[in-house]
Order: sequence, then C-alpha cells, then structure tokens
Amino acid sequence: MAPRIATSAAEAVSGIHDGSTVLIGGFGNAGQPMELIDALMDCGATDLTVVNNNAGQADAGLALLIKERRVKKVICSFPRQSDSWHFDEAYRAGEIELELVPQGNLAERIRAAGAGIGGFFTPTGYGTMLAEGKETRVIDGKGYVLETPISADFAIIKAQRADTLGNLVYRKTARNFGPIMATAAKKSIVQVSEIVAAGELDPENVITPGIFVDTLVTIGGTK
Amino acid sequence: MAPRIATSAAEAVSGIHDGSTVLIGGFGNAGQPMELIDALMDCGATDLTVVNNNAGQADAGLALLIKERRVKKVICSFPRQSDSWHFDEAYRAGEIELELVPQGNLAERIRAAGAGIGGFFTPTGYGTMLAEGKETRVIDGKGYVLETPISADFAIIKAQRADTLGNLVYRKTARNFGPIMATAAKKSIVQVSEIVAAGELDPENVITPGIFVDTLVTIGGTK
Amino acid sequence: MSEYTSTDAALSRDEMAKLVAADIPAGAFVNLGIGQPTNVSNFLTTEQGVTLHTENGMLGMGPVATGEDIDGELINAGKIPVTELPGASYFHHADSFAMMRGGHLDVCVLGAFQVSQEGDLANWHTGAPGAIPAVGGAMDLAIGAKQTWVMMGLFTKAGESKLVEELSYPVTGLGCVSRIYTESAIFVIDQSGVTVRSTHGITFEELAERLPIELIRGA
Amino acid sequence: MSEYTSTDAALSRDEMAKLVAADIPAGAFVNLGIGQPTNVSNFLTTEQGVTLHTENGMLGMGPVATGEDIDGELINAGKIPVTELPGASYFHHADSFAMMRGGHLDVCVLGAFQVSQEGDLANWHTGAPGAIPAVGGAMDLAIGAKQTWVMMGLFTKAGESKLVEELSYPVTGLGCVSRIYTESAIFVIDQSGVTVRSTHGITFEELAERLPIELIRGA
Repeated sequence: MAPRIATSAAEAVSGIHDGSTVLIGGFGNAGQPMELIDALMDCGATDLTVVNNNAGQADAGLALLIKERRVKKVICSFPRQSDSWHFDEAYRAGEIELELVPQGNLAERIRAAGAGIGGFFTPTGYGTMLAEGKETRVIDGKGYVLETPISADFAIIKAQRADTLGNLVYRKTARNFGPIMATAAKKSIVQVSEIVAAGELDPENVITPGIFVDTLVTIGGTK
Repeated sequence: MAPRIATSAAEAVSGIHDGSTVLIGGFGNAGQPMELIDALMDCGATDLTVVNNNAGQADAGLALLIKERRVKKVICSFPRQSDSWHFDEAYRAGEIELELVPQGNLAERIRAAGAGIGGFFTPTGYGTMLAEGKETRVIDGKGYVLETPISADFAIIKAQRADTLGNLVYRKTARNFGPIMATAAKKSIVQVSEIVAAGELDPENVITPGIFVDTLVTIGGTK
Repeated sequence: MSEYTSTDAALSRDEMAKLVAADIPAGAFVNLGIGQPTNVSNFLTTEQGVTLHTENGMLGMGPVATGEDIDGELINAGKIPVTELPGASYFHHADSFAMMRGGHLDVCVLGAFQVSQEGDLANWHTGAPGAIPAVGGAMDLAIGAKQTWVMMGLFTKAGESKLVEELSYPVTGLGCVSRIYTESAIFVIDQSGVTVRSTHGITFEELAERLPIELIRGA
Repeated sequence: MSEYTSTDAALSRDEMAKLVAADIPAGAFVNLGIGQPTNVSNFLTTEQGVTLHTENGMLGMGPVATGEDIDGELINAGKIPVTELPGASYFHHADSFAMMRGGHLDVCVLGAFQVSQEGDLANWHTGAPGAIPAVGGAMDLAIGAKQTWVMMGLFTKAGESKLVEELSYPVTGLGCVSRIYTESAIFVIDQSGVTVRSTHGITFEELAERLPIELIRGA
C-alpha cells in the first residue's frame, strides 16, 4: 500500500497508543526524528516501551518523554550520558525499566525482527554480565549468546527524501538505525525533507523500499 | 588494503587452489561472473566446493567444472534444470555431493558468515525433509530450524562498476548474491565493466564497501 | 469474502488467474510464483496499485520485456526478462528473502502438487525415487507472506483429489495455505476448516463426494 | 614486532598515539575508540593508506570537521562532526556492526579500565554500586576486529597495575586484547604469555616487580 502522507507530525503519530513499543531512529542528533518525537510527546500516549540507541539527552525529545514518565521501559545501548539527567533520575527512582543491549546486538536484533529470524547466536557479550540468564553456546571453539528479535508496533525515523511510494534515501551518518527500524515495526512513520514523484529516485539507490513505510510527513529540510 | 587490480581473469583467480570453497555469484545469467568462472576452469584447481544458486547450465561455466569433475560438492537451492545435464550425470553417478538449501536460507547463511553470526533460527524449511537432522525450536508458537553460516575461501562475483578502493555498485537484478558473497569469503574477486577513481562513486550509493573486495578485474562491459 | 456462488462450466486457466487477481487487495505487495501464478499479473488493473516482488531482488517489477526492452540483467525469478516500473527498487538476495520471511509481502501465489486440509503445502519435490531434488525459493515463499494462495488443478490425471487429508508428497511448508483456486472450486482454509467459496462445473454435493475431506459450504 | 627497546622517560599521550599509529599496517581498516584512541588518527600518514571505520555507519572517515565543513549529519561514534574522504561509503547500523563482528576490520584501538594476562578486557562499567550501566559499542568493538589493541595508563591513581591476573571490573570481552600501549611499557599478549616490547621511564626489572603477572622480556 502506498504510504499515507500526513500533513503534520501530529497527524503522523496519531495512531501511537498507550502501551505501544516504539523504535526511535537516530544516533546522537543525526537521524533523530525530532519533530515526530515532539509530536509523540504532544499526543499523550503513555506506558511506552522505547527502543533507541540512547535514553534521551538534555531537555528535549525522548528526555522529555522520560521526564514525564511516559516511558515505562527503555531498550538501548547507552543510556548514561553527561546530559541524560531525566533518565538518570527516573532510573534511580525505580520508575523506568532499562534493558541494556550492546549496540551491535541491538542493531542485529532489530534487523532479525524485520527479517523473520527467530533468534541468532552472537559473539558480542559472551562471558559478560549482559549475557547473564541467556542461552550460550560454543561453536567451533568460540562463545556465542542467543539473542532474540526486537519487533515493535511503530517506528519513527528520519530520512532525507521519499517518493510517493515510500521509497527512502538517507543522508550520511543520519542513516544509522533508520533502515532496520523501518523493517521491524508494524507501522513505520517517516519524516523527510522532501517527497518526490515515484520514478524520481534511482531504483539502484533506494535504501529503504516503500514496502516498509506506512506514513510520510514532510518537515522543513535540515540541509 | 586497496584491492589488487588484476590484468586478466586468469590472474584474478590464480590464488584459487585445490580444495577451496568458492562462492559464485549470479542468478541465472544475471550477475554471473562468466569470465572468472572460465578462468577458474582454465586454472586447473580441483576438489572444489562451490556455492551457487544453481548447479550449472548447458555446456558453459559451472556446468563444465562439474563435467570435468573438478567440483566435489555443490551447495545450492536449485540444481535440477532442463539443461543441468552435467550435474545430473555427476550426481546420478555418485560423483558429486549435493547440499540442498532453500534459497532464502542459502542467502541468510552466507550473510551470517559475513556478519559473524554463529547460527540463526529460520522458519523456512521447518517440518520439511530439508530440516531432517537439524536442531529445531518452537518460538512463540512458530517452528524454526537452526541454520549455520556458510563461509568460503573465495568469492567470485560480478559488479557493474568499482572504484580503485574496491567500492562496488551493481546493476538491476544482477546484484542478487554479489553483496553478501563479498562479505563471506576470505578473498573476494570481482569482475567489473569499469574501474573509476576513488571519489567517483557517490558514498551514499555504494552497495559493497571496498573493505570486502580483494581483487578487481575489468572485463569488457556487458551493457 | 464473497458469497457462495456456482457456475456451470469449469474455470479456464485465464478465468482462474482473473479471479485471483480480483481478490488481491488494492495496494498489496505480491509475489507470484513460477508457472500459472505468473499469469495473474496479466489481470491486475492499474487501479489496484499492486506492487510485484521478485525474490531475485526487486520490488516494482513490470510486465515481461519485449524487443529492445530485453535486458539480461533485469529478470524475474523464472529467469525471464522483465521491465521496471516507476518507483521500483533493487536489493540483494539476503534483503529480498528477509522481506519475504519477515512477513512484509501481503500475498504470495504458488502452484502445488497437493494441499492438506490443514493448509500444509507440497509443491517442490515429487519424492519419486531417483528424482534430483531442487527447492529454489519454494519453502521461503510458502511461509513468508501474510497469505499464501495456491492455484492448481483439483484432480490428478488419475482423478484423485490434490486437496487431501494429509500430504503424501514431501512438505514445502506447514499450515501456510489459506486459499486454493482450482478449475472446479475455490477453497478457503482457516480455523473453521475448509470452506468452499464457489464451484464450477460441479455441484457442492458432487465435490463433497469426490474429495476425501470434510467441506463447509460457503454462506 | 620490533626488538625490545627502552627509553628513559615515560611516554606522553601523543608519543603513545604515535607509536600505535606507526604499528598499524599499511592499508589497514581501523576503528579508533572514543577517548585516547581517537588521537591516533592525528599520527597516521597518507602513505599508510589506512581507512577509518566509524560504527555509526561509515568507512573512509576523514579528520574532525571545522568551520563550514561541520555537518550535524556527518558525525563519528563520539558524536563529533567529521569529514568524508574520497572513496568513503555509508551503511546502516546492522551492516556496520556486521562488518565489525564479521572480522573485517584489521585493528580496533580501545581504552581500558583493566586488561588481564589472558587478554580479557574491562572498559565499559566500573561495577560501582549505583552506577548506571552503559555499554554502547564497547563489547562489539572488543571482539569484532582481527586485532584489538588497548591504550591506557598502566597504573591507577592509587598505583595499582591495570594489567592484572584476573579482571576485577565487569568483562567487556574475553581473550580479545593482543597489545597494550601504556606510558610505561608496551605489551604483546599471545599464546606464549605477556611479552614486554618496550619500557619507558622504568626498567624491565622494576616493571616485573610492580606488575602482579609474569612478564616475558621481548627479544
């Protein structure tokens, strides 16, 4: 189905409901769908499980969702930062659950969900406290941990440009988690700088095929 | 290391030795590195294990390697075709071993080798004779089979264009197995229509980063 | 699902393909298997906005290529030259099968040797002694899409039903088929059992007589 | 591996970075961790032809961006704006960590809290009560590259060796470190044990006295 083209970020995220699991793209500010996160803040959905590389920074975006106790659980690789004070406070108060995942396992688990893989053996984390309680196996003399897919109700991500069929291209290191998150969610909501006609993107250069995109919204270009 | 640029297909494959496991790209004729396969035929290496979607067609390429009994084992999804007579004869004579793998599992096993995954649970093949003897598991009510990575000594593949650092772009459905095979072999040997200077390929559009390419050879463009 | 209907004549192959095409939801992403299912593409309308996937690495596949449009590097899974529609995209084999296995395709249409009343599919191997097995993407296609539909003749040359209680041919995928289109009837398989949606050149009662499984008459 | 050498003064941070840079093989693909390792890039020569990987999705990373070159969508793993060299490429996070985990990078240089004589690495978590854990890519980097090298101060502020018999900090990766660059000595870890390649501002004998593990003097 060609994606719905929303007229605002608020309309784009309007389906996100209480209790949803939401994949949020971005690594640092690069690729972070700021306007969609702000709209998620405004829409009022609560009891969210959020998957992101981090757990919010300073007083914006995901950090505000955490400050308002709208996030019951964060799955991420790097929650603690110099400016992660809202997460730190919620965590120390026992008001947010944290699932800490090595970054490469986080990416591979998201990819596995989109690819219909039931689980996979990864060497990352073997012999560490992040493997505690998980199944492990030695294969050809090397230790591996069994990791499971991370699927979600929604993904909110940022791309550079889309066509009307939802095909996406990204820009530089803003690509990061976007392509895999789009595959792992029931509904993918994407903010882009520009939507062009089908046929305007070179089929060889499409990074995310439109099959993975459900909603598009144009937000003023960033560069 | 920037790839070696060979002056001929013969020079490009000269490192392939008796007993090597070789991934061969292509789906039908699209993406099939015909000149490299011919050179492999000429170089005399034998006792090969070959991974390809098929097991040779008519009287060319892989079919000739099989006819000459240079291939001890084929790992593929679709050996039997109307013109696979050399494979059929070798197989019926008990002179070639066949490991039959569903096409998606074949692709995912090659990808797993390149990605350092020790094994993965796939729903494809569950409950079928191709899962016999393999570990299975029911996860969230769905049956899965544990599949293992397929790594190799060499990959011989075809791309459209390379830069001098080995970055590759492909053309249409000739892309098929090339990008994943390049990641799964100790040495990847790639035939291209053209080698351009580093910086001539748009970094956003590179499909195979040069880190996966060891040898390049230019073969007259196909289109 | 439409109401139970009946026609006097058995369906031709084109009529079957036309019915399948009409049942594909607007905007669906679809993979059409090699053989009869490929014919379905000839009956899809532009208004339906269906996007075709080919497992050798493409979404947005257009019609079979002819004349100057033939390009050996643009082929479908049956290795036939095809064309590219605006908004197409290319990807490698692992991504293509991840797309399928991950449940992103809405419908996959396949041929079959047999389908069981539980929706088990046999379509890759006769199991005959001496036959060289070849599976291709059959097992991936069978279990990957949200819905797997089958097109087949309902009876063997010997007159035996190919819709069976249990498969006698080797399994391709378990519990995956939800609809079967045949020249004599169209079946829907779900939790409640096997429902006959329509009959063609045969009555429901005659069909119930000839098939070895319990049938529900569509409402 | 060069012969055993000794200098009178401890190495400065820049001298350590320079030695690491000189040890990186020509043409290598390298990931430099956050902190001290990042400094290594300042001492790589053009002739070396080293390609830098950043795990947030890029090969061919250039120097830190300044002035007009600063682009918020082109950053390294430390979230610092960087530049792009000719022949660079971008890829998504799963592909980037597959590249690492699959053993395609030649060298990864990391900081550390502790390294054990078996090459076990601790660099992600102090294990202190109340500390909020954060791992990032540390565990992937530790075990992914063909070789993992560590840059660290050899002694804690309290004067205790950070090269230890067994880790007391939480593990990042087991048996992964093959070289350690410190201000006082450079160590090589392999099957034969821990070899001291050079000492700086300390003699081999003094070092052997202060470290809790058996040391081999480089040839």
